[in-house]
Amino acid sequence: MAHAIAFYTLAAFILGFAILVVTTKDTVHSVLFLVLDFLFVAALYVMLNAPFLAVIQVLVYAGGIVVLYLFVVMLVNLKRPPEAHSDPHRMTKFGFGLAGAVLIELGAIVVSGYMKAPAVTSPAQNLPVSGNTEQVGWLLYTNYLIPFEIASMLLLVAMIGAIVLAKREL
Amino acid sequence: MKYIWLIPLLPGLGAAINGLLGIRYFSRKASGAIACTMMLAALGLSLVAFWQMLGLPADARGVDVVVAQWIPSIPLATSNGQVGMFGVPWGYRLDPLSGMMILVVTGIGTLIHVYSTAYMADEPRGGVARFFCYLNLFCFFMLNLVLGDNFLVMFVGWEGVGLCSYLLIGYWYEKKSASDAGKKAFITNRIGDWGFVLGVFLIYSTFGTLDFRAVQNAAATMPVEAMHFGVLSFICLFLFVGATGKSAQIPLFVWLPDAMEGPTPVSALIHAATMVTAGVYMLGRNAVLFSHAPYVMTIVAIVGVLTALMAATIGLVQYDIKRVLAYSTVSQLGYMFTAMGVGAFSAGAFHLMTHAFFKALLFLGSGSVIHAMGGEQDMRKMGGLKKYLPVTFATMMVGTLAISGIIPLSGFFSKDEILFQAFVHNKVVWVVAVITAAMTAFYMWRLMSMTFFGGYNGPAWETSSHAAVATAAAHHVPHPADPHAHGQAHKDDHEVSHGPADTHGHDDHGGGHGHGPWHGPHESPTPMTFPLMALAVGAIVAGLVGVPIAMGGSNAIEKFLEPSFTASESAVAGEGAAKGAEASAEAASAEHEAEPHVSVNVERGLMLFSLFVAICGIAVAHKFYVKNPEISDGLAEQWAGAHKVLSNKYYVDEAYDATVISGTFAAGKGLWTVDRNVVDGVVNGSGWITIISAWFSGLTDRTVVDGLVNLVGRICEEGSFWFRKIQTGLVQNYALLMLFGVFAFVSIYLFMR
Amino acid sequence: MIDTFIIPTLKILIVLNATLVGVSYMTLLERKVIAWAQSRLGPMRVGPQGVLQPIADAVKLILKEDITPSKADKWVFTAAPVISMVPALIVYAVIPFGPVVRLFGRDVSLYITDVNVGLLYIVSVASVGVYGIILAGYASNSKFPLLASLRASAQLISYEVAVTLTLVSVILMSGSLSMVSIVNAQYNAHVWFGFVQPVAFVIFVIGSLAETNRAPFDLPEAEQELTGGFHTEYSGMRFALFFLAEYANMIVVSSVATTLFFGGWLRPFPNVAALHFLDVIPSWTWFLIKSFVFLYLFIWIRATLPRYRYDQLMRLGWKVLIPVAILNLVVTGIVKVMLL
Amino acid sequence: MPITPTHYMLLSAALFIIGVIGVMVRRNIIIIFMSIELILNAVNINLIAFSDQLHNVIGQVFAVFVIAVAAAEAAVGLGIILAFYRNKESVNIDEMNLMRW
Repeated sequence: MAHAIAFYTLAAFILGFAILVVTTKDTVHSVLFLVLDFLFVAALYVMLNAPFLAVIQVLVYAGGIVVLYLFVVMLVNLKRPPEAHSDPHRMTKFGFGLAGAVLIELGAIVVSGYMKAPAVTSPAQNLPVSGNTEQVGWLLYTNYLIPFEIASMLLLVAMIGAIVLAKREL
Repeated sequence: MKYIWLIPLLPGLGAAINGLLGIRYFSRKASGAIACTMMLAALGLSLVAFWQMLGLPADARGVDVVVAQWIPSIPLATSNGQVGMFGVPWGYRLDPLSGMMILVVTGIGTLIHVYSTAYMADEPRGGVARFFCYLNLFCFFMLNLVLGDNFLVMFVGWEGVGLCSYLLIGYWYEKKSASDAGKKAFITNRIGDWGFVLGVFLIYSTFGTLDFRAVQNAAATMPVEAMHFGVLSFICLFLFVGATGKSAQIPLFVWLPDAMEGPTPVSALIHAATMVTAGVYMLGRNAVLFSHAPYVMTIVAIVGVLTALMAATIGLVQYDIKRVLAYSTVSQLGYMFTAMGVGAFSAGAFHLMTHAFFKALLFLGSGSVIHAMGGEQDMRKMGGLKKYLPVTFATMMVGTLAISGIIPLSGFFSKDEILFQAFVHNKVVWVVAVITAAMTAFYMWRLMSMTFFGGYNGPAWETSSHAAVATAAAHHVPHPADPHAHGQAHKDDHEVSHGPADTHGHDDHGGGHGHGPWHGPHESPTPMTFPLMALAVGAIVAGLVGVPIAMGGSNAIEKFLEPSFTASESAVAGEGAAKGAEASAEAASAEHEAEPHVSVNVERGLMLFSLFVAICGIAVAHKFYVKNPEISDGLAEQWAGAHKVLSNKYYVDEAYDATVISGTFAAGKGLWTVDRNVVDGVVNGSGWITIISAWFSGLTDRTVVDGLVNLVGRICEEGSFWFRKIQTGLVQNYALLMLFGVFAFVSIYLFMR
Repeated sequence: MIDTFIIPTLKILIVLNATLVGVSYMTLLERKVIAWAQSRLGPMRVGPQGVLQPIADAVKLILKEDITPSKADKWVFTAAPVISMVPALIVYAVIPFGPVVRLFGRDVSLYITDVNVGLLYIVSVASVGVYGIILAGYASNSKFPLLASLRASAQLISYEVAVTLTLVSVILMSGSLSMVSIVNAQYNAHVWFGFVQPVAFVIFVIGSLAETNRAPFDLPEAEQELTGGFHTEYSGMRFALFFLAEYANMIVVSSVATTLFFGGWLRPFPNVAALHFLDVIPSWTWFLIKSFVFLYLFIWIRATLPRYRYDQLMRLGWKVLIPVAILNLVVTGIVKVMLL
Repeated sequence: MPITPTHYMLLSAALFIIGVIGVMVRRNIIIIFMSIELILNAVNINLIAFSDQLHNVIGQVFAVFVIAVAAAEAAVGLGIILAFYRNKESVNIDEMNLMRW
């Protein structure tokens, strides 16, 4: 029961802040709403027994990426409102409609899946370590070592690319 | 004897050295020394070879030495169907005839080289080297010519000597008359060579080989074309055309007098002693062929004797000392051809040898005289030179007597032999020959008397430095004696030179001081007089090898030269055909069969008669030109027409200009017109056709091909005009398409499950 | 019910009040110490030796007018102090002041909670604390606060990396992320990590100085250049919040340092039986004493060192601390794998 | 009533669609990027929900990868935004049409 209450509360906050992020006019406000949204998502992770992911969510997203957004928003001091010019060719309504259609489809799928029997809870795979963080780390450094290295390489490349792009004169 | 190939090679080596290095680096003496050394070595080698050959039995005196395979065997069809292998070895052949020839060439060549060292002493350094290079080169080719054992090697020498004569005649190439004379000689020779080459082709297509021996043996087996004019006759005719070209017979003799533009040693060596006799040598070399073609023999005899007569008549009235000798050369060559024509091959060769001696002697003497006179060639400017240059006088006297046929000098025997043979065969020819002999004696004595006897009436000389101008002035003063002759003098001068004053410039006969003032007639230096004396000795004794039986001598030269004029018995025996054997025998010893018909007395009588005729000529000339010269002038006025015709050489040159040369020009013009109208017309027509067809193909290109291409392009353009509406350039529209893709897949999943 | 609801609530109340009181008296301590360092007396008027000075300050700050600039972004301008205060306070949830003790006949843990990612929790919450400064500078809609906030955020992010790396080396030593288990690990290791990780300790101290915008890294509030830094436009209670947040952060940092490097609530040489008489002093007292040492160290440093230039700050952070921290991490890992 | 993965899936779908609509509608590139972050978070929610449902940590591992990719994307994208802003004094995506026909 408490679980349900917590879920619905968090879901409401998440969706609400997401809608605010999308709809707010002021960029800084939407950035703030994004941070809040991430925080609630982190709370959801905690509820899903993934404290490590929750902390990483806060640490990386809220503490790193969004700060980056905030930087950019501050560096980009616009003379005129950012969305002044609107191209006549954009198909906004079609986009809305299509998004709604996809939502309905996904809902149909999910609900039909919900009509079926709930997914079986398979027993936990036996990892030599216990505890969420240890398990994630174990998998990262054993089975998924190569993807991990690739991800690190991707981050390195992204860092260099960001420097090259943002620096005025190299 | 295996090393006879060295004999031609040595002069060639000298020529190479002088030509490649000498012109740039050598001094006059060095180049002259090299050339003379080479010639001397060649002379020694040929003497050795000749001696060794004498050691052989008479019928084995034919040695073939193949240096290398020149043209490898090429299958080449012949007239009688079967295919012969056309292979030509670079081979040399030493037999009595070529032996004699190499002796003549090397001997006289050596002497003339020595002579030239002094004669050309005042040429510019490079010029001297060039001169000796040409001279050595000439000897190289001449020896190739006489030693070659097949027609092709002989032809190489043939052309080479032509080239060298061209180069040497045009030695003073700054001088237009010299270069023109060179060109004239060259072109005239080409006409003859054309005949010679045709003859060679015909020989190959007839016999399938070019080797002398093989051709002779093959020809010996063929019937004598006494009744009809067969292939052998054609061969001989073509060869004879070549001979006329090279040996200056009618109708191709015109180049020889002009060839006197060259330096006097050249005239002596090439245009008197050796090259011009190549034709005679060639006839003798192909004696078997000719003896099978009686008609051509007759033609040869007639042409020869006519040439002799005509040249002699022209020689009567010439005033240029070298031209007189040139015409005498032509007439002597005519004698030789007469001998060949009447079948007296050995006599012709004999006369060739003797003539080589005394004519070279005469030319060198004349050169000495010209040298002494400081370039003067007009005999009327000379006279009384006997006391100035005794050696030249003595030697030239020997030569004159020899050529006039005074016993016991060499000319007597050879010429008398020819006359005898002519008498035996053809009385008309004999008569003309005798007249010619008289004329020969006359004009030779006239030359001698005008040059050496009488009083000196040349230009005055002083020791002052501006004498040249004075001499020039004196030269143009009209001669008091004969105003009429003066005009001809002028004409002659025009043809050759304008006397010492301006001959100094180009034709440098100034002797040891050509560039300084002229100090009057004087004896030539030793290098010039020594060859004179040597040749004089030769001219005296050369006849003794041919003392006829009628005079108790044994006609050694005939027996010696016999094998060269007959097919080898071995080949004939191998042939085995009786008719062939009989024919070859007849051909081989035509005069031997003829001999019994005339008795020894007749022969002796003929000898006396010819001797008498010669003496008559000499006497008349002496009377005219020494005792009282005005008689000659009187005669000249009396027979002005004839005199004019003679001194203009029968207008042969003018006739050639009018006919041959202008004809050639006209033909060229006609051909040019044809070329411009017809050939260019065809070319232009094809060009127009191409243009028109190209226009049409261009039309199809524009309409059809470009049409298709444009159609494709248009389709793409229209299609893109509609499709690019999707490309709004708005990122979000593309994202929208992505979302549409998601929608599509999800719906597919929905409906597929 | 009691264990799950009342006792935690009591803990939270105690910790919050203690923190606020400690923070207010930190100000007095700082002023006194600096005054002594400069041979002054410091505040002497309010109460004996001016011990009541913090209360007077609090009353003054509360009673002052709370000004909001007209061009400011109202909501953000109001939210910024809160955003900067909250993380400083919620960090105390995982700070162990002492082990589990028997109190009133029941076992009471002297810490609010013990999550197994406690250290990461602290780091992430501290990283969220950046927003307060940034938003304050942005919302004030004024030049100096904007510059100061940009500086501050850059500075914090830069030094956060170095500090986190040092923490990772400590985690390697302890093998756990839980604060309590870290302390126990120090107990089991018979030595405080501050002595086996001196490099990490020094880097952590420097980095925490920078993260709390303390001298010599107090560029975000460099009075001489920025007239007060990101809270130039603030006054009254909001300024008080910023003020408290800074000192609260100081206390947090010292507490973390104590826990990680100085054995938390452990008495000196906890494994030496000869020193059992020290146990008469309760564990939380040891903790407070160690933290006080750190706080005094901070004040001391502020009174001693001049301020860094901005480029020097960045060079130190990126070109010295981070490489050294990484090197330290690598060496630690190698040593742990090879020797232990 | 129990909270099944279906609820989480519905939540993530809704979050996803919200992000999609943000990407579709907004013209401010920064907000578009933030919407993309929302979409990624929806994905993460799914991953972690199933990892909890199946007691399997692999989902969290992939969530970690997703976060890493998100960080990289944010870095590069914001660099692009800065470069674009430096050239055109704007962050309006409708003015990013130099490559259109």
